[in-house]
Amino acid sequence: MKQQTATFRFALPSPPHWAVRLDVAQPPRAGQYVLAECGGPLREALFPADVDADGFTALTPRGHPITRLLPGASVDLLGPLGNGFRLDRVQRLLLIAEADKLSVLRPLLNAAPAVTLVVEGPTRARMPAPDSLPPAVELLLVTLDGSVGYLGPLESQEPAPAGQERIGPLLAELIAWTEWLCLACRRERYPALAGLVRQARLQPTAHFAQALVHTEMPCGVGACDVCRIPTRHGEKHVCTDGPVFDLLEIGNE
Amino acid sequence: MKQQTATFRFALPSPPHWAVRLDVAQPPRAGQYVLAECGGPLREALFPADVDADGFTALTPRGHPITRLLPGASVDLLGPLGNGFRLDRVQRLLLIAEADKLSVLRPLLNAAPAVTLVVEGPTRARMPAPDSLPPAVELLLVTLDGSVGYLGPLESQEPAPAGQERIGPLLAELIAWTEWLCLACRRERYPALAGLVRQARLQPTAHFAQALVHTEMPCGVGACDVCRIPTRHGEKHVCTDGPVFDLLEIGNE
Amino acid sequence: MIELAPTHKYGLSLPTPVMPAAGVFGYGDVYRDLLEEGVLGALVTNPISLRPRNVAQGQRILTRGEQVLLHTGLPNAGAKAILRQYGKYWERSPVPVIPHLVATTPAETSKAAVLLSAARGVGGIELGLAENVSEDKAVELLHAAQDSGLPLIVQVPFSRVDALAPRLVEAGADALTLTAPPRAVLPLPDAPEDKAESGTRLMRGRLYGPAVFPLLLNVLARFAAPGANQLHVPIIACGGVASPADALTCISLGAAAVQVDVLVWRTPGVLREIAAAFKAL
Amino acid sequence: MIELAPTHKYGLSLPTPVMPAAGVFGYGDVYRDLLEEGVLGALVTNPISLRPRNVAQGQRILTRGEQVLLHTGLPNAGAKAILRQYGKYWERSPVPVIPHLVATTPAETSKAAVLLSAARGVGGIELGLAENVSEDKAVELLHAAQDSGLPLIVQVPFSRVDALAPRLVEAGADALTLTAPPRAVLPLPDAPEDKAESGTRLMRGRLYGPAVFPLLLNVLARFAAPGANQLHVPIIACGGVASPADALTCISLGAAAVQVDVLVWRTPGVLREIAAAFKAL
Ligand SMILES: Cc1cc2nc3c(=O)[nH]c(=O)nc-3n(C[C@H](O)[C@H](O)[C@H](O)COP(=O)(O)OP(=O)(O)OC[C@H]3O[C@@H](n4cnc5c(N)ncnc54)[C@H](O)[C@@H]3O)c2cc1C
Ligand SMILES: Cc1cc2nc3c(=O)[nH]c(=O)nc-3n(C[C@H](O)[C@H](O)[C@H](O)COP(=O)(O)OP(=O)(O)OC[C@H]3O[C@@H](n4cnc5c(N)ncnc54)[C@H](O)[C@@H]3O)c2cc1C
Ligand SMILES: Cc1cc2nc3c(=O)[nH]c(=O)nc-3n(C[C@H](O)[C@H](O)[C@H](O)COP(=O)(O)O)c2cc1C
Ligand SMILES: Cc1cc2nc3c(=O)[nH]c(=O)nc-3n(C[C@H](O)[C@H](O)[C@H](O)COP(=O)(O)O)c2cc1C
Ligand code: FES
Ligand code: FES
Repeated sequence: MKQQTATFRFALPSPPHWAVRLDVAQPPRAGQYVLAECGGPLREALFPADVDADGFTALTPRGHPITRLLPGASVDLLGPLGNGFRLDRVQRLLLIAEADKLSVLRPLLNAAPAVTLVVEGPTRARMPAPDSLPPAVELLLVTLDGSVGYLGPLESQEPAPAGQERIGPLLAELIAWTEWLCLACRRERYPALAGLVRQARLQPTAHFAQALVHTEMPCGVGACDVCRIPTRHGEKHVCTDGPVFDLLEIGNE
Repeated sequence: MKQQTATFRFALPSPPHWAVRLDVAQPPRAGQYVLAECGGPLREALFPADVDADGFTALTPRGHPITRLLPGASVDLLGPLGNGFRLDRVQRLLLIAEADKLSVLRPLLNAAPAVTLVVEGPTRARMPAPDSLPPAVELLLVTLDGSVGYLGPLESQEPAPAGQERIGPLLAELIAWTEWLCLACRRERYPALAGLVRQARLQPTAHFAQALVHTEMPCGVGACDVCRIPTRHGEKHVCTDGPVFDLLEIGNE
Repeated sequence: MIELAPTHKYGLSLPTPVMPAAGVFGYGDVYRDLLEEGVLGALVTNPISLRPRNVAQGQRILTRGEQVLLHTGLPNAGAKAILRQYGKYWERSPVPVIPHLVATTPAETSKAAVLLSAARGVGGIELGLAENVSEDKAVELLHAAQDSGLPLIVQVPFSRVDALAPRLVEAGADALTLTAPPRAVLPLPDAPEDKAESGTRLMRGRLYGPAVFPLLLNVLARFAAPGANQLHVPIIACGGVASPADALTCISLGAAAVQVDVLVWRTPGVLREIAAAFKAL
Repeated sequence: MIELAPTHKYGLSLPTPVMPAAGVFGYGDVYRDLLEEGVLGALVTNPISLRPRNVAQGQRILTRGEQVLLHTGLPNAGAKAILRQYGKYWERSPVPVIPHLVATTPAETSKAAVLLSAARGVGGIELGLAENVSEDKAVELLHAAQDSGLPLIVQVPFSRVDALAPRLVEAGADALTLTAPPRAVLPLPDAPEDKAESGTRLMRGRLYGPAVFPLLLNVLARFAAPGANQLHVPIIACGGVASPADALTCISLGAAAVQVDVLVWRTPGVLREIAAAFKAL
């Protein structure tokens, strides 16, 4: 962990987000983050949606303070911070994201020869544009209103109404199929999702399922205690112990 | 008094100031001002240094919040506010300013066929650039360190050291010569300057000498009482009773 | 209609629960070109004392970030002169006028209160107390102001709500304004000439700005909120209210009405917006 | 050297009068990559209680403009676990470690104070009090913490300085931290799902940010300033200090040292800048 100066290149609309490009010597890896000084009383956490040798692109909400910078501006960063996703020699990769949290998984879309991405969202309009994904990725959609794809939520055990289908059985197959599982959902979802993993795989290896936890992280270094969450091994700091945790550690508090 | 929307055209360095151009339907006249919304908790008072039918130019300190706007931005203005300078069919006009307050008199530099401008400042480097003044204006410089022109302060009665000269006698002549006198100095100076006027002219007409008072003016409408100053006729509001006052009314409290 | 003095024989009812805070709106007519009639629920005036007060010496206003520090000395022409100048205007006011009365001595406070209550259009009086007033003195001043016979609102200093609010209600205040601005201190910017001088020059005054709002909400949560209100009189919220949403938050925390302070100078229209939000409820 | 406990048998002397406020710096080692040794005058830890405390439920932080509202629940692993984890680090600390002790009951406070004082490197204890603690209870808790035998600093809640500070000094506090952050309340941003729910959801917590600084200076002007200091113990200024100039203003108002709060998270280097400004004096 250290302090670096990045160069802000641009912020462009990338609905429903803005794409923000920063050039920096040590970019964060997938699931890691930086804390950027953007003029407010606290720093802003930025997760990479795309990383290369010269820097990274983050997807931020519209109106995010960093989108107000002028191209060429210097940005003071703390980081890269935290533990990202760790994937070794992976052939088959399963990704599960809520639609508005998908961006943190985007750096993994090319991480394996066979990638399956399950996206859950409230409705069809909130699903990612297919052309924003690499063509090789197999995309499965789940909507809470059934407007496209399977009927959500992901973990529902209830029978689907006529003409609609749940993803449950397929998801169990995918979890059995994949070598690694990476998730980006609200933290409250993880216990139920951990339950799916335990049902589908009897003895998952440590870190088989890696879940990114979103919380406010004012300091990023374990100083402020704002980001503490309960885990199977006591309270942990999302900022330093995470943001990527073993799903089975945080899925069963 | 009313609320209008101006268009910010540009802010350009005009050492030691920045020149800020606003287009607006009803620009303030010389000695009047507008209160501009620039993002801070209070509005900022802007006095015109140059006025035309389409708007006005104000000279602001470097780093003034309005200089951070982008060309074309809309600016919410209250005003024109206050009483400016009032000059009727004037042939001979005398202007007296401290160097850092000269900008508020600039709209008067062409107000008469014969204009004499006396500028007092701490030292030569703070004097206005001669090419920033109309060629017809007669410029007299007074410096507190004697580095150029007469030795200040303006109202000093003490004999000058060898090789230097006071402006006192000439100033008395100019006050006798002029039809109107307009001043822009710190308020503490006005009692002594009023004394000069009384010495040079026995029965000055009302408003012969018009002095602009600088104070903070948060509201501009007489509501906040921040700008109250003592006058011969009790306390007055600089924002609504001024900012231009009869020198003899505020010069002798 | 909002009733601010439900147990008073005259009552004090307002068409809408929004008004300027004392010290930000003058005595009533200066915003006539910017705000149409009928926007306000009441007109709280600038501070008025029996005798004329001059403006404070030295720095009167200082901003730092979003904060505004103010020290005016509560200048005013005195109750009689103000009545002469504004009495006619108050008479025609479509909403109750609430003169803000500067509590000095009990005798002066009584005299000024009686004078002001004689003016048509005056519907109640708001009493302003010094930050360090003793509890007994505060009650004495309240009784003096009650000589007016009108509904009496007391604006309670920020740091003294715990000690003063219950005493004032017990002593008969019809309503409380919570709170007067907190006292604060800031260093004055160095004048170049002063660099040599030893020590920091300071400005003392009252703190305004958006940061006061979370402090106000804490006071409301403790003293006004449904369930927590031990005071049993209407509470007028005052301090950093900056939007219709802020005003509604105050009401949901038990306030009967809100005052808007220095934001009025920057954005007079905020009073209109808040009034409209209340009308839409 | 600054002496924070001049009448205590051990004393508590600091190489430079700047330190983090409780709750912003962890237990000592997390800023090692960003701040070199020797910058701080002392290391004030995050709050420590005898028994482990869990993190608060619900929203823990909210910003609004320049303001930061914080409610963590003072989570910590408990005195014993913290000693196990950080005791070695504290032992090697070049500056005194000042654990911030959460005052719960007198018995627990005494136990925790004694435990912490056994650690090498610990030079004094800072005691944190609940906002609504009674005066007698505060004195009782102070006496309990004195069982440590070490110099004792008490951090006084913002709204309680008048009532508590003199009592605590009389009861033997070696120094006071003025102040703990003010309590404040803000509405939570509406979650889209919640629009239908009636009422405003609120967050209660401690207020941080630059607006606290003018409030701090007012406290210092009343309690610490040369001439005004009736307390006769060293005062540590805490609240919104944002620059070397701010720190020097506190010192000119009678503070013996300053604590920097949430600004450390955004700009850890501010501690270095302030220390450098003091060195240059
Ligand atoms: C030792 C001492 C010496 C003083 N000497 C002088 C002096 O020489 N000249 C002088 O003028 N004063 C003097 N004062 C009074 C004081 O300094 C201020 O003039 C007076 O308190 C008003 O100042 P202020 O604007 O900061 O208002 P505050 O002092 O903050 O006002 C006092 C109270 O008035 C109430 N109030 C209600 N409405 C308003 C409003 N609209 N505006 C302001 N306050 C309002 C508030 O509750 C506030 O707490 C002195 C006070 C002390 C303690
Ligand atoms: C009715 C009631 C019910 C409660 N229920 C619960 C509960 O269920 N769970 C729970 O965890 N708590 C509970 N609490 C306690 C309370 O809500 C907070 O958990 C506790 O006060 C800490 O919250 P906070 O972070 O806002 O700190 P504060 O409440 O603001 O902290 C209290 C004091 O600690 C001192 N302090 C010193 N240093 C620090 C620091 N670094 N950080 C924070 N404070 C510091 C301050 O002086 C401050 O005034 C309850 C309190 C009450 C009154
Ligand atoms: C509205 C108002 C005006 C005040 N004006 C003055 C003042 O002009 N001069 C002064 O010394 N104190 C003034 N104060 C401050 C208090 O009167 C001052 O603290 C006083 O000395 C307290 O003593 P007391 O309780 O005997 O009135 C004023 C306070 C208030 C609320
Ligand atoms: C450091 C600290 C921690 C606190 N923790 C709790 C807590 O966990 N639960 C609680 O109800 N109150 C907590 N409080 C708040 C007070 O303990 C609470 O107001 C208490 O009920 C007051 O009663 P008392 O004076 O008898 O202690 C805490 C206060 C402080 C200063
Ligand atoms: S973000 Fe501060 S402890 Fe994790
Ligand atoms: S600026 Fe407010 S009264 Fe003059």
